[in-house]
Amino acid sequence: MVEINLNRRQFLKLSGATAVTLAVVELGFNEKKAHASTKEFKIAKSTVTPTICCFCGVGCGILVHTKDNTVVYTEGDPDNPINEGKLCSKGTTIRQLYTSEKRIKKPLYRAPGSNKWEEKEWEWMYETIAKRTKETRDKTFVVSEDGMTVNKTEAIASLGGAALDNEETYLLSKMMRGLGVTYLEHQARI
Amino acid sequence: MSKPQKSNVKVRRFSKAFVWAHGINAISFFALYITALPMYTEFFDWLYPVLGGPEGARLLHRIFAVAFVTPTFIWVIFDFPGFKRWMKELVTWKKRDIDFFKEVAKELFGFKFKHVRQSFFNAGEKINSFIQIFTAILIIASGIPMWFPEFFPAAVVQWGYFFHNVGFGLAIAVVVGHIYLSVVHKHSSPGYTGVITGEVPAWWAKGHYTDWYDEEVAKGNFPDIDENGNPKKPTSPDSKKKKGA
Amino acid sequence: MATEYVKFVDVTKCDGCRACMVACKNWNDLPAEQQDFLGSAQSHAKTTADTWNVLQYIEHENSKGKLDYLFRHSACFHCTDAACEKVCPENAISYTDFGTVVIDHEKCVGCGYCVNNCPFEVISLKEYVDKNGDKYRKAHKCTMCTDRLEEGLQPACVTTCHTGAMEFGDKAAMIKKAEERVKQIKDRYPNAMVYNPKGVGGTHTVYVLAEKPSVYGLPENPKVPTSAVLWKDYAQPLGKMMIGATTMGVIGMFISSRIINKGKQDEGGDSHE
Amino acid sequence: MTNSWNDVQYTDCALIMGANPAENHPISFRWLTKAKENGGKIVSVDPRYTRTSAMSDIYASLRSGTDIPFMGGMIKYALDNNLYHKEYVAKYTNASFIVKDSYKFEDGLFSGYNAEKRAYDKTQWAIEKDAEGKPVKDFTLEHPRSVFQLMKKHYSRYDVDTVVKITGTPEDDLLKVYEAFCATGKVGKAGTIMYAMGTTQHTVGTQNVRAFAIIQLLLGNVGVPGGGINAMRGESNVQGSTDFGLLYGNLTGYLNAPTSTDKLNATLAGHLEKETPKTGYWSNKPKFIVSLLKAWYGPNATPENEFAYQYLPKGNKNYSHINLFKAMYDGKLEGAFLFGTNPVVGGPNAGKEKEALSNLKWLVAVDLWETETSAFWQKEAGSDPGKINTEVFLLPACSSYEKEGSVSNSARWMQYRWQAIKPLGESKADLEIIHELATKIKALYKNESGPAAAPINALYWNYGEGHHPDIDLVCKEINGYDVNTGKLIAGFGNLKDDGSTCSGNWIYCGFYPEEGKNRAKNRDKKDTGMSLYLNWSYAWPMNRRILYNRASCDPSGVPYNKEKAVVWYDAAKGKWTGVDIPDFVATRKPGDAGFEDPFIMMNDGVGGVFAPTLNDGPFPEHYEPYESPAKNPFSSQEINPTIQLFDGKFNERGFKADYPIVATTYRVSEHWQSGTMTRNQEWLSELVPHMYIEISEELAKEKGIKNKDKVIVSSARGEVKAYAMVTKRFKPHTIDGKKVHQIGMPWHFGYKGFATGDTANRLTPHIGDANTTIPEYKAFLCDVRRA
Repeated sequence: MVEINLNRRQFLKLSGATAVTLAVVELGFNEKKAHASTKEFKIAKSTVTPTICCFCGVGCGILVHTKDNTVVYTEGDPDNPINEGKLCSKGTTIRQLYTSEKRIKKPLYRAPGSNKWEEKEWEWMYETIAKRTKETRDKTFVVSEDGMTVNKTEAIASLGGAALDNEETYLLSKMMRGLGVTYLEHQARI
Repeated sequence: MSKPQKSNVKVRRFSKAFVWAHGINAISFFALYITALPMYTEFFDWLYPVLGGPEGARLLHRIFAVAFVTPTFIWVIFDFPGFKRWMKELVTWKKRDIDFFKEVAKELFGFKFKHVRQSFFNAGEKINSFIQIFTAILIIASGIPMWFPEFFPAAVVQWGYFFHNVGFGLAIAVVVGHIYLSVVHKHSSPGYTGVITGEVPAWWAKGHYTDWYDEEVAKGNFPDIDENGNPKKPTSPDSKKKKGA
Repeated sequence: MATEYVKFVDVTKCDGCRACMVACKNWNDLPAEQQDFLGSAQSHAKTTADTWNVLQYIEHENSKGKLDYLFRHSACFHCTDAACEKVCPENAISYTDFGTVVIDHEKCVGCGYCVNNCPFEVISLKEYVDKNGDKYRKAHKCTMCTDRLEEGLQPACVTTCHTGAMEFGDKAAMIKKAEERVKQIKDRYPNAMVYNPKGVGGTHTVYVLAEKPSVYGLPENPKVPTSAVLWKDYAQPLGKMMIGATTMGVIGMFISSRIINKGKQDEGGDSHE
Repeated sequence: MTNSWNDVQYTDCALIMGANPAENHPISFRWLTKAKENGGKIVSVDPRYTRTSAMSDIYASLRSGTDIPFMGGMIKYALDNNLYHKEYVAKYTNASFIVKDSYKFEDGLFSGYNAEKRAYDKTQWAIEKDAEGKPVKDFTLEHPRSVFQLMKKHYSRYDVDTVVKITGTPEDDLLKVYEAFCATGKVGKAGTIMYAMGTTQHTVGTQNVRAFAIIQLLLGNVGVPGGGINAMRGESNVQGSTDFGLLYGNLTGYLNAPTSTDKLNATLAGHLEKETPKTGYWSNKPKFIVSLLKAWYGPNATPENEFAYQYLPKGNKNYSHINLFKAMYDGKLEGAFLFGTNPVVGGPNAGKEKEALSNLKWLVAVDLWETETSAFWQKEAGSDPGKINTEVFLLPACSSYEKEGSVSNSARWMQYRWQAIKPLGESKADLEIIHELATKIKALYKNESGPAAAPINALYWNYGEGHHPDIDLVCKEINGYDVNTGKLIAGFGNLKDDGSTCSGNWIYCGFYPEEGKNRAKNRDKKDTGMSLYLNWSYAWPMNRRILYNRASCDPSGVPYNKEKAVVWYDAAKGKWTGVDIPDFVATRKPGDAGFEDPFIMMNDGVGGVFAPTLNDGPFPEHYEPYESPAKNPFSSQEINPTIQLFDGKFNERGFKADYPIVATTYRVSEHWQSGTMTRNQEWLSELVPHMYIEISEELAKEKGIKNKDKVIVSSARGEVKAYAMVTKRFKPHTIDGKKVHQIGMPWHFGYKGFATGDTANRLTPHIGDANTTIPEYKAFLCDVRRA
């Protein structure tokens, strides 16, 4: 799990609010709460996990606040030297990657000629895809070309992966080369 | 009571149109007043639940605001002569109007007083009318930008709040007095009935609006009456006099 | 009061990324609003009940005839002398010890007085529908994340600003910084100025503007509307007094006439029944 | 990036060209703002006055597709005015090398051109070698065939008058840029060039970058803090995914994928011979290749079977994006896997890419959302579902913080992301999806033998028993370990070519040097000097933060700028030291061979002013975009003579007569790439909800278009509807005396999500760069009219 020591106190200080914190203590605000706060402090009991922004190549650190099985807030990671707790509009909003109603939550299948998606089980999807891959691969596999062993299929393409983790791109690259795929491309090209 | 009984003879003082206009005006005014109170000062916040919350109060206030604008039109359309007379009276000021105030002050505090001869409206009513007209215009004119701020420059809306407030304060002050006189003040109470039925006791009309009464008598509309309101001679058949209940 | 804090916005450092807009929505859980195309990069014409700060984008031809692409984070100014607070009939708007101006939604009745009296037009009403399907309204605006201030955190918008265009700190220090910054950038922006209008007693959002306030659609000399001052400081107390006085007068008349009349047994004047 | 984001603050001048970091890499402006505060200048060169331009000290406009004239003029300016860093140029670059006399340049063509093949015989540009095979040099740089003199001659044609005639840049602005940036040629000064797709997405994209490289070498700006050539990556892990070989031509770590076009590749030995240079760090290549084969094929890779080399697929052509879709369009592809990509919005000539999809038998899309691509068969996409027989499998992936793993940013920092929450609904990590698919496919082949089964059966797939693979095992395999003892390898210097070590990606070898020490997870935020943060995450190679940092010191090893020193030679200790990890052999002493050669990854140890390996010439030369409104003033070669042409319906070409307006595409802050990730989020959709084009007041007036009007943009490929944003930030250019208009538009939109709009890429052409085949999104022709 997370190997960082990011308890809440530390986090507060890191947000650059040290001076304010002190002043607040002096003023004793607990007695005289401002009117704005009528509910519990939003991130009072949230779990904080550091991540790296999934958008551009700057690699800003983000803290994800989770509570009650949902994401309640996302903000810049003050520890990360690249962004020092700052973010742009996209980084700030990654909370909605989880909360957006548009997320697909079940595997979807579209049969040939059909005009709709059908929900399917993962296992069925995996097995059917594996079958299709094998059928196409077996049918189109080229063992040798002009006397040279080439072990490839030029009938299957793999596209994308610039937003995957390194470990994922590694496995993807390995799997595709292992299958003999030559049409292997991702967003660096486009 | 040792005094002789007053006569039941009534004369028509107000047209139906005026009665309606006045009624609508009065009711909507009070409705506006009540619905505005909690907005005027948080002292009256307890009224919100009664009025259906701020939204209910706001809605009612707007409904009555429309109602409040209608009486003038009712009067003008259905009793133009009455309206014209009112206007004429308002611009007619004589010494008797000044004298009226001297006596009224005495009366209000229970001192001995005498009736100064007045025409259709006494000087007090005329003053009341003036202030009411003024405040009504103020309130209505300022209320429009408050209601539709999106169509007015901010400054107009902002001044609207001020004038609405001023109008409100003035109107309340005048209305409180007006009502006191009509409802509570016993010397004026026939006027209160009059503004609801349109008819008042002849003796009361003669006492309070002597000039007007005499004028109507001269025209043959009203019976000539004695102190106690009993006719001095038979009235003409086409008079508007009616038998009281 | 101990230290007074202000949000210092140096628009000449802003690069218009709009993180402040999203950070605000994220922290305050504000929903998105469908927006029309406005003909520029700007998303909202002005702040709304669900969008408490708006990044302005202004293409301005400067005095040298060159194009300046100006940005401004616009939000509630948190005036020291706040018109909204003055006109609120419910005392729902108040000052906190941080100098921020906040709306208590328990008290707000949605009358909109604050909306129409704010010299900066930053307050808006939001319509809600309750359980019974009835509609009601509440006024909304930036809170300067007062809930965060109470916990020792800075406002969400300031926390996320990456160019340092926004800072939150001690009022005197921030104003000094602003003044120094204006000196630095006078060559580049001859009309640069500190915007901390005195007409509203100074604000708790202090700007360094690159241009005259009017370029940003800001009033040059904003103040609590005179109408609001007359209304709240004169007309309303007077009105209350008048209601009181009239009421007292009527009661006085009633009582006095009763007493005198009782004594005189209807001797004076005509008796009317 | 050769340097890092934080390093930008040390620059004396940042030239931002072909990029708009204020809008597309906003946090970079945290450091650019610091640079400004430190007295640095920011220069923005862009056809459009962007938010980056607004933040800059100097702005210069140019017509899209004229970067080489702009930079060529700067090279000439630096040379003419003696502003280049003389020692650096002489010692650290190949400017002193003598080129064979077969090298010629005439009317836009270098020697060795074959018009039929549209290719050069590059041997004609070779460097003269001495008996030992070392380059012949002239440190005086005066030899007429020295690279320096050839360069000088080449760019003598790029005089200011000709440059402004073709770029449309106001001369004043042009000279201001030249002056400001060339000032960094002074010893001890640093200038950085920050670029992105505005540079690369041209038919001369690679040469645009080469032009940057040349000027940076001339000014001595490579390898120094505050300097470098910094490609700002558009995706969180486009760096990593490229490092890990998700492009057809590369295996992991930039090892070339073997092709069947070279007979040497028939055997591993031949392949190694072909790939391995005699000098430079790449001489260690066999260790990396064999270790990779050991990682992929495990125990099945033995010395006897050439470490399973033969199982690697060998291609024989260009398989890049455009060619891939051409093959699909021609019905040559049966199946495709898409991992978080949306070519129906993001691909060039996207209308055709969508059409091509219906030729697939099956399509697997792994995504968080339903994309325009996975839904290409729907009515809303303009398709007739009944006629499309493609089977589509849409697998729900989880977001980046619903799983764990590392990403590598532009600065090569490999940062770990921890799992914050369980995947939403039934969505899964791509790691698990890939693992399950591989496992299932392998299972189908388990009982088969035969030529097709052998490679897949030999693939070593051992990441634990569960459905979810053990990511730690994956990390260890990437780093590499001793296959006999399982001990992790401390760094790629320890890799072997005898099959005793494995390493899935040699450049990453060292990130996991010992058990329990995955350095991607390092979170010590202490500044270890010069804002390099050596203990925060891990940067390949070997945690070096500034590539070629040896070049920040003079030949004797003393930093050119002592205030901003990052590495230096410590005579007392007899080795290189500093606040960065020396990108050099640390033990090399004065007098040792190569002590004065800072570019260890280059075969000759020096920076390449002259690049005889590129397809379109050793020096950048201007050619007009595939679709251009102007004539090339430099030669009769209108377009890049070496680009691959795609004819017919797949790629209609437009000409000036019908489409007189230059168009370009770009991104906005609030949306990302094809918009899938952002148009499905409400807060971002709210900020930029509509497709629009930016158009100058002048063009708007000519066309009778008012701000906020709906307009139609048309190109030879298609039409899109959009709002018109009439702006002062676009100005027409005067090109060769004529007014040429340019418009621009974001390419994020499609019909799915909260923010919808027409797809700009329906307009863009299927034409690519001569080296990378990256599509020319940034300069094409169009017309505009009111809708």
